[in-house]
Amino acid sequence: MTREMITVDLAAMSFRISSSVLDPTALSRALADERAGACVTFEGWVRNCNEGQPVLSLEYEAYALLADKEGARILAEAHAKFPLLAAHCIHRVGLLQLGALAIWVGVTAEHRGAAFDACRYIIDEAKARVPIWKKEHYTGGTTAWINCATRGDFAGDTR
Amino acid sequence: MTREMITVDLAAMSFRISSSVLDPTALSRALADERAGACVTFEGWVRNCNEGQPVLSLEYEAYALLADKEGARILAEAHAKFPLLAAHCIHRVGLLQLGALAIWVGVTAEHRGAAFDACRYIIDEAKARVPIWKKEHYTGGTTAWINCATRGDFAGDTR
Amino acid sequence: MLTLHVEYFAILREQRGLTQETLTTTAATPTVLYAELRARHAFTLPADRVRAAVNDEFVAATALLRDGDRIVFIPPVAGG
Amino acid sequence: MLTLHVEYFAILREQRGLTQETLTTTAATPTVLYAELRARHAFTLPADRVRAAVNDEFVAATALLRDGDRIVFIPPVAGG
Repeated sequence: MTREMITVDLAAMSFRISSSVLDPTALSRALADERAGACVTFEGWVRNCNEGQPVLSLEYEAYALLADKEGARILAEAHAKFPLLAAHCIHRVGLLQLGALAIWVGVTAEHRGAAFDACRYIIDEAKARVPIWKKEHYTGGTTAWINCATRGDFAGDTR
Repeated sequence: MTREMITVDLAAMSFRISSSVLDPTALSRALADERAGACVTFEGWVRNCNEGQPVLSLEYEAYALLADKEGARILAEAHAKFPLLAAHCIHRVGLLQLGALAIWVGVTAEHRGAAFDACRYIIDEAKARVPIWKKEHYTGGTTAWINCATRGDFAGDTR
Repeated sequence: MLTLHVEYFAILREQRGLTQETLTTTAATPTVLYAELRARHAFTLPADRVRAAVNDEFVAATALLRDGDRIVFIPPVAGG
Repeated sequence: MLTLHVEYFAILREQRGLTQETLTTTAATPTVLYAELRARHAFTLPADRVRAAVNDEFVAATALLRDGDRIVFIPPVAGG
């Protein structure tokens, strides 16, 4: 596959799954680079509400071996598409409370256009492709695996 | 002017000029909001090179009274254009060394699209409109006010 | 007959009630195997919403399975 | 004759050698005043690259100046 053939500086990119709290200050510090003029970060936080339902907490579960591979591919694609200096992404798993940091993406580049575009690319692709799943716990005591509803769930049909 | 008529929650936006070091951790912490699912930040760093010239340090100078007004207008425009929860921007002035944080923009929103678009809007407009000037000091001892070169400068004509 | 190792994550793990199992099957592709498992365990997700990975790489739904393969059915992802 | 307060920033401050001055002039608009000051102090920036602010608001280059106004000529900005 062509995406396997991209060559980039591996020190300048890392994708990780973490079961402990993410520290954005430490993660940003690792991006420091005197060649960089722009640093764009994306943080995904646990919201208190999803599609009108009050959320109490979240669980993230990952298929870690494949998530690591697919995450690394996404970062390599970003390096190939945009003139970057570094791009890192780290995703929490486990039980997260409201306000917790679920995913952190940090990108540095000489210029801001590439940093913005790459950061957006990485989070969009990660959400679409990396095998990580989210289960929401609602204040009413119910739960749901996000994106996994079927028509049957809504109609009370458990087929 | 229509842009004066935008009404937004003033607590959710601030533009500031600072003559002391910026602390991105403290700035991010002020954005915490359980309604927010996305936080996008932009940091502008002092690069060691600009258009091929090795840079030693930078000086930023602001026309503070008008910069504050124009910065506040840009943030109000961002709130009017995008569904945001908060948008803050702070710009350093004074002498900055390589790697120093020159400008920080932080935006929160329920969803990432608005947060990315607004963060990009704010930095683009701030660079184009806010009366702040940058003087680069090069390793060779020369200096230049960025964007203020005239044909005469390059031709050795000081007219 | 093939001997296959199946791992379950997320909604499939909960509906199956376990994280992995080893089974023997005549199913030659992920599609056929998923249909077999869905019928047996009442998985709610239809086949067209599930991807497959074999030995930790994504594969086509019609890829040929080999004896000893480790297969994961991947529900719709929702990271970030 | 108008009495005006002029403030200088950045490259204009350096080329003028001071941060502000009060002067009397027959110039009725920012454009005319800038031309006058540019000729007197050898400012390198041509008029079309300089904006004007009066009493801390941007104004058109052809706005009418009033006695006592505080005027700032704004070189091309370069924040961020």
